[in-house]
Amino acid sequence: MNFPILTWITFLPLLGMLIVFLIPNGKDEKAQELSKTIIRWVAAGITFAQLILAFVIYFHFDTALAGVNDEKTFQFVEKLSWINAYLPMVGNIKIDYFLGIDGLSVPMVLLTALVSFLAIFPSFGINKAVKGYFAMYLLLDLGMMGVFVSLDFFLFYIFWELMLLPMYFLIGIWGGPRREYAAIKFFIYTLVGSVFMLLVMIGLYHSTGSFNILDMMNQGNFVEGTIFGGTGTTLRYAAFMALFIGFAIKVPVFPFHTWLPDAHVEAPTPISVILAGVLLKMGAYGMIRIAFPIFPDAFAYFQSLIAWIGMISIVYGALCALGQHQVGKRDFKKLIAYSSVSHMGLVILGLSSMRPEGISGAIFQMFNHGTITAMLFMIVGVIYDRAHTRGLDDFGGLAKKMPIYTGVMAIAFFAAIGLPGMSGFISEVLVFLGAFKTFPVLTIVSGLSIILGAAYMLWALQKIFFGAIPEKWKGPWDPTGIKYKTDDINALELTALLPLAAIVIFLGVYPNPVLDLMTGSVNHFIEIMQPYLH
Amino acid sequence: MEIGLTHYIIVSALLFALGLYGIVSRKHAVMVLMGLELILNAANINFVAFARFGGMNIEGHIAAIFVIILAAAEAAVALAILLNIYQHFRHVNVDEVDQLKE
Amino acid sequence: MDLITIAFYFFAALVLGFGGVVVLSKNIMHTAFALLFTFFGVAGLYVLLYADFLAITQIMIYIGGILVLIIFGVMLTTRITGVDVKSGKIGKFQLGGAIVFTSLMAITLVVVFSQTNWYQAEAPAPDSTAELIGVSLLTNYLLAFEVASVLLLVAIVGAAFIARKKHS
Amino acid sequence: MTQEILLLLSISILLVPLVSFLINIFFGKRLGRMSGVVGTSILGFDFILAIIVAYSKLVTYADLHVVQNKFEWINLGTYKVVVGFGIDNIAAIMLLVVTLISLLVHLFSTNYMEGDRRYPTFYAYLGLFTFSMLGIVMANNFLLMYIFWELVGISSYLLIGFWYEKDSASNAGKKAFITNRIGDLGFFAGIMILFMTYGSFLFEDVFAGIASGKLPFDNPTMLTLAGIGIFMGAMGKSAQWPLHVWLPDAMEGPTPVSALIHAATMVAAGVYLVAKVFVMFTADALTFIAIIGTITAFVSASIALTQTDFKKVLAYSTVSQLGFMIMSLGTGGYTNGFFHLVTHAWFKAALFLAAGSVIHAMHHAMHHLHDHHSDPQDINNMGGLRKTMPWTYRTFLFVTLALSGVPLTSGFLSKDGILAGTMAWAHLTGGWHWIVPVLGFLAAGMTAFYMFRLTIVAFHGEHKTEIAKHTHENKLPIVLPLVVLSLLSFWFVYSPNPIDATQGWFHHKVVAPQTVVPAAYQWSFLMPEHASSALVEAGMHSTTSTVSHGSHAALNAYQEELHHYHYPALFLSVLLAALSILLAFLIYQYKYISADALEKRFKFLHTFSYNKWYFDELYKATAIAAVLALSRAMAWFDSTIVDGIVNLSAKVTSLAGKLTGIFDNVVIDGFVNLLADGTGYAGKTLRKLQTGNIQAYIVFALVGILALIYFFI
Repeated sequence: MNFPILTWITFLPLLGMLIVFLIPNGKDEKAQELSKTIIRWVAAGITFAQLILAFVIYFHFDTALAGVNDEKTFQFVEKLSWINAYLPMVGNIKIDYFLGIDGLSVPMVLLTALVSFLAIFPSFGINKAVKGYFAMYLLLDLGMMGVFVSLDFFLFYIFWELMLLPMYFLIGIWGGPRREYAAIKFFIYTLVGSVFMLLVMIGLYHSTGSFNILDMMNQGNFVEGTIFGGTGTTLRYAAFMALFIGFAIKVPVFPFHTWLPDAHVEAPTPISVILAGVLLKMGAYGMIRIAFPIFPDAFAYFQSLIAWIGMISIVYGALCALGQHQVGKRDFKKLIAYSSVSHMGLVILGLSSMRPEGISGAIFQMFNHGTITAMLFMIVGVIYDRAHTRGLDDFGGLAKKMPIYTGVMAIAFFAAIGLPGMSGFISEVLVFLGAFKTFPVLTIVSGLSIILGAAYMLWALQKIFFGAIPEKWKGPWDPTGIKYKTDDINALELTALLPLAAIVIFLGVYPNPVLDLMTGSVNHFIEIMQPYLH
Repeated sequence: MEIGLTHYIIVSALLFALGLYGIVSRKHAVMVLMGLELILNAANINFVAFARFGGMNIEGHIAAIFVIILAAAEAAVALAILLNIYQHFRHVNVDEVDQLKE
Repeated sequence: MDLITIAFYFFAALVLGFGGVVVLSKNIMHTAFALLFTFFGVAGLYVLLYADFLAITQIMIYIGGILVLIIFGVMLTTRITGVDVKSGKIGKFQLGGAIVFTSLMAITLVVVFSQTNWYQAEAPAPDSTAELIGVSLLTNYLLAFEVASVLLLVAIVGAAFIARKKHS
Repeated sequence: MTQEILLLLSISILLVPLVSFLINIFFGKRLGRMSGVVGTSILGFDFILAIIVAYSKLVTYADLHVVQNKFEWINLGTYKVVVGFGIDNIAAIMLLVVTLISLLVHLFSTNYMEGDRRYPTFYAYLGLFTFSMLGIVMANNFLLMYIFWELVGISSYLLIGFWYEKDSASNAGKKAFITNRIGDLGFFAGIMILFMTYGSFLFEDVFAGIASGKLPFDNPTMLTLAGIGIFMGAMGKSAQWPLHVWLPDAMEGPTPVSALIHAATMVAAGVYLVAKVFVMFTADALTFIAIIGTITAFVSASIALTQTDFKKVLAYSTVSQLGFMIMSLGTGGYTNGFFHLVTHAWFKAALFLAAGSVIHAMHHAMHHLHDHHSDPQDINNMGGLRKTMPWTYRTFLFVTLALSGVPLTSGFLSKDGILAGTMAWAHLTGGWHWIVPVLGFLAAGMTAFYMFRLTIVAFHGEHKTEIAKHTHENKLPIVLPLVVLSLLSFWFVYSPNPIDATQGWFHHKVVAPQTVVPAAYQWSFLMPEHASSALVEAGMHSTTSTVSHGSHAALNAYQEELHHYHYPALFLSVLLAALSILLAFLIYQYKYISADALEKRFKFLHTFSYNKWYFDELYKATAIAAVLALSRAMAWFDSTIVDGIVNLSAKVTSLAGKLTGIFDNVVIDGFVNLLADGTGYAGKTLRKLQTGNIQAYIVFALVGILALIYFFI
């Protein structure tokens, strides 16, 4: 296919930004409202077009081609020389505009397009600096998509950093009361990770003479005597650890996770959705795309440490989530943020197992966590918009007032606790099965999260939906009936939630559409890693 | 001496220098514009000369045509701007139009 | 000295001579007419360079279009009724700078051009370039051609828009 | 009927209740009262299908161990997950049990749930539950079993918490789900061990793997652990001690739900699971199972003695009876354990539906009297219901007899078999194992006592309150299920001989499969004698295709012993039951012995039993408190220490920033200012060049170009 679809899907948001900027603000109030509406629908249109492109990619994707380290079997490849210059002192700098996808990235591309589109709907409620918001939103979208399609480390790094900036503003301007703190925390944390990554990237360039990730995976390309040459050297271990930490911050895993609860709590609903739905996946994606295959010897050395980190994240995140019921402000979003730590720990555990079911399960878990947590945050957003509070204690008995909402919520909650028939179950089982073969004891301990997860989720469900309804919510949400005509969830919110619910259930019953995408790549990936494992 | 490439391009160089002088030294905007036309013509001579002596390829001519098109467009727009300036300042002396300063 | 040589020197003199008048003359109307002859000279040079189509174009567009436009401009922006049809003077300092640097530029260019060993290739004179240009414009350069037409359209509309009388 | 059609029909049986769920959840509001009729008729259809399938399996394909299909669900290239559905004899029987009880409960609820705000939702949940339960029954692999296991858990959660406005109801739902999850963790761990070793979830593959002598981690203890892990799942679902605490609380759900889920079907799923994978338990695992079952049977029977809530008594009775079944399986009594499951399902469902009938009548009476404070479930508010509710009383009395193990009832047949089995087992293994039959008999005796206590206090004597006086017999949809279920509790349904079940069809169809565990790790008496030298072959034999059935099966030592203990157990249990019933009558009917005096005399025992052995309090004080404290500590640790370090490092950085700032201001800035001043001066000078005059700019550009040209030439 000659159509540069990856460029399109990545840079469509740029076009959207341009259009958004060109839309005049409007002079009187009516025109301003109109302008805001147009901006919102332009953003929706652009992200929808992106989603369509993602579907085109999905249907043209050949699952027989493995990719991973073989450029020939990557698909939709676009490779152009971008920077090719001789610099005194440094030498020849060669950076390619190199895009391509394989089974490891295709689920993430789909997820990004999906979540970016659906998170537009909760964004409709944003009323402050609408133009800026959607411009930033689209820029964020661009960065995320770019990370998942670029195969040149330098390009990857640029997209990685590119996505940081809009995120900072989105939290810092449109966030909650402590938004500045949260935004800066997020920014600095991620920046620290990026610095690690940058250092290793430069070192890798010196050792291999290329920024091409695929070239870096070929251990034969490492020149003897350069810093990362040879196998099993301390420097390689250090480099691996630096990369791992850089990515782990993004995942996030214990003990690098504390930015997450703050960022989630302060971020506006759609940004929480994106943050949990897509951003967290980048860390884990970076590990399988970059850290593990480039330093397979170091991975083998640290394998059990990584599994430990995964296990600790799982249990620790679940315990902290349960603890949210008892300490602090009992913030609903914080609870979900900690549950994210737990669920992403599962991804790390799966990756560390280095077995087909474990890694497939981990990637599938990334996808599922994206859809499920996106649902959860949208759901929180729905009541936050109405009640302007997220405290678990402030609610009760909503099931009677909002039956449809409760139904959707129940799907999301049950999916989050890994109920069979929901997609989360499949990935959880696959991860556990894979990890059990490599680390039986750790896996059993991680299994505690099954119980803890049920405990904190059902507790929250009970607090909010069951029991008696508090006096102050007895009446309708909006007595004037302008903003909320009914007490139950409205059509717009349902539009964003129902596709996710459908996906969650469909993939829970029939996971193959997503699993098939990655099977070939995962098996090939393990083939590459196998010679280095003990 | 056979008339060769060098002759033509020296003519063009001198024409260019004249145009440049026109642009720099004249006060009246229309005359600045004329200087510009001279420079464009100098460039065109170069194009055509190189086309003639570089193997008679047509690309030089094409370039020259586009330059002419550009010149036409430029002249139209420039004169329109001139009229505007004139309406504003009641004269068209470039050295007095120094709004760019601040 | 064959005919071609004579023709070349004639046209070169025409171009440079009237070019000099264009930039040196104080009277703006003289300048305009000198420009006319300069363009004629350039057209002649084109003919000598086997660029028959371009020569025609030069005469048609430059002389028929642009020059007329310029003269219009002169008419509209200069108080013809008044005496001042001349271009004003500029500062001595600037004039000096202009003379020094442009002559420096001229010398530099001439020296560089004459000393450079240009790539040259002999080729037979074509019958007519019009056909070749036409084919090229509608095949290889179609996009540029279309863009140019759009540019012209925009220029026309833009010029009309800018130059319109403002009712304030 | 070919096997394909049989399987097709079975899968339709599975999916039909799901259709009911979907119809009621999406169109419930529009259907309104009709949703009950729709649900009931769909289940009726389902029951007919189940009859066809069960008949076909038990008669046409009697020689085939299992009729099953397999399909690839997940394919990861090097690695496949194959699942499928299969119908063996016990599955066929379970299909009948589940669909019939579900049908009767659907019918019962049309009257019982009448007027509830969420009537259609109730039917939707019932459909979902039936679907999941049938899934458990039909799964021929661990994975699907686990999946439906969880789905059953969630539908149970939804139904227990159906009246979510009550905090106690939603608490009970949560407790049930989480307690079940604890068991499920063990179940899942067991599955992981087996899958890792044998690479398949299918029962037949796993069993064949074990039979071939391959052990997890090459360690027989791991096989035992895998067995115990899977049994933990059963402990959760079947409410075995120490995970039994959720079941009595689950009575917060509507009574038909208690009958369907928490008496007859779902709680039996654990027993069913143990029966399904019976062949892979090692001797140690079986002993563990037997002991858990025994403790459960005894402990909960002792609790049931003193409860005053009608449904609570029945709930503890259920737990106790489930303990009996588990105990039976643990002692090798495969057939009797499963037999008791089936018979118990009928009469316990009947008991609960009768309880529902009583509560319904009490509710109506309270409504009539405008009394909203009394507890309609407290047996001390009842009394004399025999007169006002004759049909309920008759059926209740009959199934109480069945539960107490009085001859001519099905309960007698199955309970007697279990007790004989425990005695045979204790005899063969010896030593302290005799405690199992002893506690078993004690529990059986207590069962008869508390059941008659319940019957007498609630139905006999005078009306204790006004409410009881105003009760009336219910309508047909409530009475009919009671009658049907009572009829199923007669002995002739199972065996022509009222004192020996082994002559009936049931014992011919449900024959213990031969164990696949290597001989070294299994009781020798459970090994088939004729094949003890060719274990592998025997193992393969039993799992792959046919099982010899009927009286021609090779009798192993255990079965012989069972014969010996048949009559002793029979007499002993009848004697115990008779004595207990007599005692109950003496105390509660004729009041020869004062209940209050007894209570005072054994104050400690009474309080202990009344407070359910303080298990809830114990858990609350230990495990739950520990987890909560840990989570609190973790949350504190996270927000204070981990985040504190982060913020501290931020502070240190900003302090360092301030210090360098000072350095900056004094030293570096001094230098910079110098530079800046210089630049500023230069700028001021150069600024003059910025005339704004285009021509001047052009001259500058010209100079620049010339400079460049000269520089490069």
